[in-house]
Amino acid sequence: MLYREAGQFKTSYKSDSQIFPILQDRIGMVILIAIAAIGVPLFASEYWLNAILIPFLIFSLAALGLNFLTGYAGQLSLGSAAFMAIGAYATYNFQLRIEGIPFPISFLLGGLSAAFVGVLFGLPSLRIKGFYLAVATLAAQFFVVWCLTKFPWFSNNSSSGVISAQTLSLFGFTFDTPASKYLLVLVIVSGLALLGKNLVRSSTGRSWMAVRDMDVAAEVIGIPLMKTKLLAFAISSFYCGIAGALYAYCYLGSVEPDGFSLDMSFKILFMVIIGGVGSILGNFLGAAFILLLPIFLDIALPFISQILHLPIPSSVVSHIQLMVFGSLIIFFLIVEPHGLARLWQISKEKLRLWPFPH
Amino acid sequence: MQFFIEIVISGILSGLMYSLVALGFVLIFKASGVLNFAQGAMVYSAALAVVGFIDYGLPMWLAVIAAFIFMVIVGICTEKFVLGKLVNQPPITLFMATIGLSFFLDGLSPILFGNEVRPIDLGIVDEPIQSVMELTGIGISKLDLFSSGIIILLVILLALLFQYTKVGRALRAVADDHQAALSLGIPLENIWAIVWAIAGFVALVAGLLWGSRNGVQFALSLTALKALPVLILGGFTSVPGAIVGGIIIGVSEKLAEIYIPPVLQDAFGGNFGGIEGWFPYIFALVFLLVRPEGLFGEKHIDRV
Amino acid sequence: MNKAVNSLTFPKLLLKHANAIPKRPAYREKYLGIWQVTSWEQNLDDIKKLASGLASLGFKRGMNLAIIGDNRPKLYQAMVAAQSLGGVPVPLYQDAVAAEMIHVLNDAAISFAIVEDQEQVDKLLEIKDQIPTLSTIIYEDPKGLNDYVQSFLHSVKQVQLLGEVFSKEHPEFFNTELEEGKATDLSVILYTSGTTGKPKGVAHTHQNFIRAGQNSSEFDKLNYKDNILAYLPMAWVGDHLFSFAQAMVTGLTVNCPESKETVMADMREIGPSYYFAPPRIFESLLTQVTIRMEDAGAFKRKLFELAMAHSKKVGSDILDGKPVGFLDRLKYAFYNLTIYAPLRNALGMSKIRVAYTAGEAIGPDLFRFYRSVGVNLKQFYGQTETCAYVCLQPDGQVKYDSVGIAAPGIEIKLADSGEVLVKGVSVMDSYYMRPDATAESIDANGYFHTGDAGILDKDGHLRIIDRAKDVGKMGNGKLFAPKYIENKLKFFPFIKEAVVFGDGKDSIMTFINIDFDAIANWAERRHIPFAGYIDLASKAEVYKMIGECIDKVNVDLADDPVLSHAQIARFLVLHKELDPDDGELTRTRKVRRGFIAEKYAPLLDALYAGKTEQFIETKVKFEDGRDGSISATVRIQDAKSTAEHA
Amino acid sequence: MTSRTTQDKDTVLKLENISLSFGGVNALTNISFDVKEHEIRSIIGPNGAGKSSMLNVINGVYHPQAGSIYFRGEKRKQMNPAQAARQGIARTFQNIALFKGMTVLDNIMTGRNTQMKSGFISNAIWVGKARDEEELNRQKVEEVIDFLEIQHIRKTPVGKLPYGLQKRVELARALAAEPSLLLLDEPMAGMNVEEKQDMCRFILEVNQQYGVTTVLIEHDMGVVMDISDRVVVLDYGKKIGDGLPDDVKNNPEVISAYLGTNH
Repeated sequence: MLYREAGQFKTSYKSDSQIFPILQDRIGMVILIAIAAIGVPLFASEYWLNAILIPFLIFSLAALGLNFLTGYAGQLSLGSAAFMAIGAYATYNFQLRIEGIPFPISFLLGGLSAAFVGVLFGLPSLRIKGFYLAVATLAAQFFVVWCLTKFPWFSNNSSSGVISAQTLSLFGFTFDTPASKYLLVLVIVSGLALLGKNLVRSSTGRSWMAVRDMDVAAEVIGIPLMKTKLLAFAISSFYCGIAGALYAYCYLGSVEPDGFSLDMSFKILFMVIIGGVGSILGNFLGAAFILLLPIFLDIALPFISQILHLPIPSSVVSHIQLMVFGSLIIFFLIVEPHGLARLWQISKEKLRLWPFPH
Repeated sequence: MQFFIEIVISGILSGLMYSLVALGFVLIFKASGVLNFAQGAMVYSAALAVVGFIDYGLPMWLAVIAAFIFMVIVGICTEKFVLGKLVNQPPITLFMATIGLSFFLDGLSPILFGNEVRPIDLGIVDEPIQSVMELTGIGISKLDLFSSGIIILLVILLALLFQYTKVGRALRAVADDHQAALSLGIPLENIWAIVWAIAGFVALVAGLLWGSRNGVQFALSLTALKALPVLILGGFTSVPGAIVGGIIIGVSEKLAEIYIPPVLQDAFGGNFGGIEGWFPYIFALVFLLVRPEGLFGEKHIDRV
Repeated sequence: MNKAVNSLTFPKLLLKHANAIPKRPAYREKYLGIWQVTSWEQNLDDIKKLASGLASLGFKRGMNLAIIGDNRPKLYQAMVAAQSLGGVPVPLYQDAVAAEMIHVLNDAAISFAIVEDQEQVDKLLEIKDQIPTLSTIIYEDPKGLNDYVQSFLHSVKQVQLLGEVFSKEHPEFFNTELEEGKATDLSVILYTSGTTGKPKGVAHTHQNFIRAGQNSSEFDKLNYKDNILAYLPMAWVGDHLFSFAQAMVTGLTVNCPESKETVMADMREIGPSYYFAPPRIFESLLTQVTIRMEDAGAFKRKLFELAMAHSKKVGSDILDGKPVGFLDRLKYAFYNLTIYAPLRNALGMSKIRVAYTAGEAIGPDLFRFYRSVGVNLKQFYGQTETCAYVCLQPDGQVKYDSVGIAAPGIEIKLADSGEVLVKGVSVMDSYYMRPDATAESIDANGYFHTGDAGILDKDGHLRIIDRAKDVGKMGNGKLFAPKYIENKLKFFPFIKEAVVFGDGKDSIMTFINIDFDAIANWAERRHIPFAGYIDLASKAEVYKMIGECIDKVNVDLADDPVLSHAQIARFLVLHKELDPDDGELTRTRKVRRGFIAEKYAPLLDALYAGKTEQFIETKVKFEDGRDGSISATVRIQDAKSTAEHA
Repeated sequence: MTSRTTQDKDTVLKLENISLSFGGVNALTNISFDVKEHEIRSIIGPNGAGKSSMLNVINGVYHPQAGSIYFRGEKRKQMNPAQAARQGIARTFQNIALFKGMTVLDNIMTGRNTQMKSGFISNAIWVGKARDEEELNRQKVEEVIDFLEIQHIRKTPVGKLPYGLQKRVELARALAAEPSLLLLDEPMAGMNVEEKQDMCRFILEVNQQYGVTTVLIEHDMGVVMDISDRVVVLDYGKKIGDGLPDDVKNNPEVISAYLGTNH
């Protein structure tokens, strides 16, 4: 309806392969970025920044990481949280042990450490497939968390492996206010999202999807399975690692290994499924959905209980949450396997064809 | 030496418990090719149901029956509303669906049956058998022994069922070839429903045994995580695999728990308990690299 | 001024643009998934190479160059290349079968032909030995031609390479040749599809088309920023005026679609600012719109209806800048945002400043629809012999039943017979090699006899009623204007073609050709089962519905002072679609009444004999060129006639 | 673009006494034949004759227990399909093996992955090297699209396409790799007459325009006899005929093999 595509023709493959080929979309994106980068820091309350927007961005990034592996390369992983943990702890140690290292570097190194471990745990994927692999990734989940808890070195001998993140500062500017942290996260996440988008629309992304859709055919075409899968593991873990570092440094401030539990891994998986496997946008939608749902329930349920005049104890609320999560997963897998991203895409198509139905 | 044997035996006994949960996985996987992550949640629900019905004032035996019926209903609903709607989807999708299912059950059961920790009393105390103790000085928990007995009984029962009943034949047929199963005149839906019912029953037994050991609590749901390495080891499709795998995992993790931490402590200092949390996985993983199809699973070549 | 004009030729216009706007796109062609751009300087370079190449192959001043193919930049360039050597391009209808080309190729004594692809090459090879003069064939797209070994076959690329070599040896050749060109030289020979007899070559001078182009461009303020979609046959005068003459005059960009199938999609991408389409295309677009909207949800449909109702009310007035109430303007703005603009966008008409239609009369509802949703659709009038440039509708004074006022530089007057006579810049030089025919149609005072019968209304707007020769007398001696009636019939969406007979007879009979898509859709919605065209055409329901249309026309005719007596007595629905390949329509889809009367004589006789059905077998040419025949028993039905008011 | 008229007949591929078995079941027994430059070499035979296995051996999906393969003169060591692809062997599959989740364009682009060198980092940065390479290959791919006349479906997901078109896209994907040896596994299976005609035309044009050597498995005898230069006949994993189409047609053993099975 708002689209005016007539006259938007492509005279080069460059312009044809843009991320947003349609002018109206580009405009929309610019507006969105403007709001996120200028509007939000100015007007959003501390609660919104700390409790909603920052975690939203961080989990979007983690989901993006998992999406590379599961959505694009088709390798299911249940250990995402573990790689976040590695990112967080590695960054912590680089900050701690290398004098005056700028934090972007230690973030990067943190991510790389996660990538390295990711590759280690990805090795089995060369011989095993499907849920054999999924189960294998659980090994990472448990082993990593255990190591971080048990080896005092990682947490600089703090009790039960708790680490408290150093304050970040760069060129004399310290990121201590919510707004500044938010902006930092925003920059990193959107930057990585862009790189990710480029990745998946390039030959790399195509080989991933080829392996996902039909690995035999992919190999016959000349795609080396091993290299492709391991790369997916590496990049996926790298993104999770960075997300973990941000989680520790810009969100919680102090974390313990058990914080990166299997539940968290599942949460991230759910974000991918509900948001949309094989989509960049989906991760953001999924993260927003999964994070906002509990908040919504906390508000809605008491309200409902008032109407129905039946008291709902807090334990039940949390249980209802579990049920809702569970049924949503099933619902999406059945009704819209490509998640919110697809729904968004469909409605967009409708707008483009307006007033025609198809 | 004596100590070692004791560890091994307790390993075997607890391993059998893993096998029991793994059994539930195998049954469903054989019949419908679904790796049912919710098996653990089913164990939890079953146990909760029992104690729940007892709280509602039913006698033990009736509560168990009621719980069984509950599990059957859960099974049928799962087939009807979840897997039935996902036919011809890649197995990985079905797997993720069962993750969703397990969340659902973990949420539902406590609401129905209360979520405070409660014991289950099977009338057997969890203490070493005196005679054996005196004879060999090795402590073997009565409860564990009893449980093992039950489990072995259950396995035999299932074996008989599979061998000699029409349903059983149908189930085995389904495992290899759906068409063949149809030719036996039993619609797939029903077969799967039956399988889920059986899996529910197995879960119930597991729930009772684990529950009687350390009370009915959410931890039961995590037994699934114990069973997964067992499956990898034994293969997803093999009942004996599940038993043997369970025993191997049980024993190995007990040994690891005893013998590895001291080594690490000498090296790094600090406390290195809780190894059994991950050891089975690493163990299974390493094993996988050597033998991807598991102990008893069959190899297959992908055709082009 | 005159001096300048007198020496101005198309090649010189090319030079002008290549200097003035070298970087602006002259052509865009959808190829390999993107719009490949040819800038004006590139254009000059290509043409120079091509011309030199042609010269080196022996193409000389005074020769004619046949051009056969879909609208492709290379083929337009070939025209200028030929002209710059003092030769004359002769575009042919690319969808004509080989046999149909023989006459034209011989009549124009063609020795050089530039064609698009293998398909056209094969056609020429098929008939080559019947065209003694044909010595060289040049093709653009080498696909499938690799193992063609004939020595007289060259690809455009090869020719351009020859050209590069040649122009190195003769650096001044191209420019000197080009400078020799005079405004009074022939610039093109367009063959009239000719409703009767063999096609005649209409020879135009540079000056004819340049002036027509200049005047019409000024008339609509066209400039080099405009975009046009070139998708109609290059052999058709309209395309030559719009996509060639006006483009060369103003420097606007000509956009060539990827393939026939993708024209609509490509139009949506390009969003032309200047557009021509014959009425039938506007009609089929509208049909698509209505069909697609029928599947829309209740809300959308309601909104759409409201919007349409409102646009009928004020749309065209707003477009014509007539006074309209504030509230109505507000509503229009709202609907424009929600319906009109998206609709224009979906049709690829968002950017259209001027759109023209001509060739056939356009239905008033159809015409109003486009204007009222904000597409500035206008009509013009002209023939091949007048560069399609005689009358134009000025912005702001558009009447659906007229073709506008005499265009700048054109003088029109009506003969006593009512025939429209034209004099002015765009009147052709002559019929090629046919002084006799030329003399027949251009009289001593330089007036061209259009052969159309028309009426001039009080503000000097011309209204065409029919072909002059078709305006016959009925048995009772009263006026008979078949085309006028046929058009009224064709304004109904369900009627694709209509052929009216009655010259010298006491009553008027009609053949109807249903619009298969529209009626098939209509039938499906009413759950009327049918098996293919023939079956559908003979359905009682269809006859009933067509009958109603015809009755409406009769009522309408009854009101006409001149033609109230000429009402339709009986009609039948033809069992096959009238088709150019079967000679029933011209390539521009004009009905060839005489030919049809002969071909379907049994039916016509049956109509007059008052039978209620008639068996007939007819020869047809299938798409793959095979001949065959189809037969059917055609039902015949009476029409209700209305009392004469006049 | 070597045209058929000027073709040199040296051997591209030579198979010697190939034997292949799965767990004791013999798929191929002691088969030898060769493929010459620029020719269309057909492998025919009843169902289960081992035709597909033959292709799988040629491009390294299966590894024969016995026998040796010479590719462009040199003896080939055991290699995996990916390596074979990089040596210029492309193929299509009996039951379509397109990447269902991707568009036609992406499928065909994937066919060029062997030609695309830029690493994942420059891919992520995109501007510069990666993008230039992307464009270069897009150009090539578009030429294939134009050649196979599938412009109108360029951006449709392959899953949505009718069977016949999917087959064509698969051919496009194979061609995009600019192979020197093209293996086609029943490219016309389950097609209607027009689709078959088109496919035939394309196979011939590929062979003529690009001079690609083609090994073809096809059931439709008419087609095979029309377009192939030489034919190998397999039955129960054994070679029972080899030679020019006409010779093969009249070979009694072949005839009996075909009468023996319902075709």
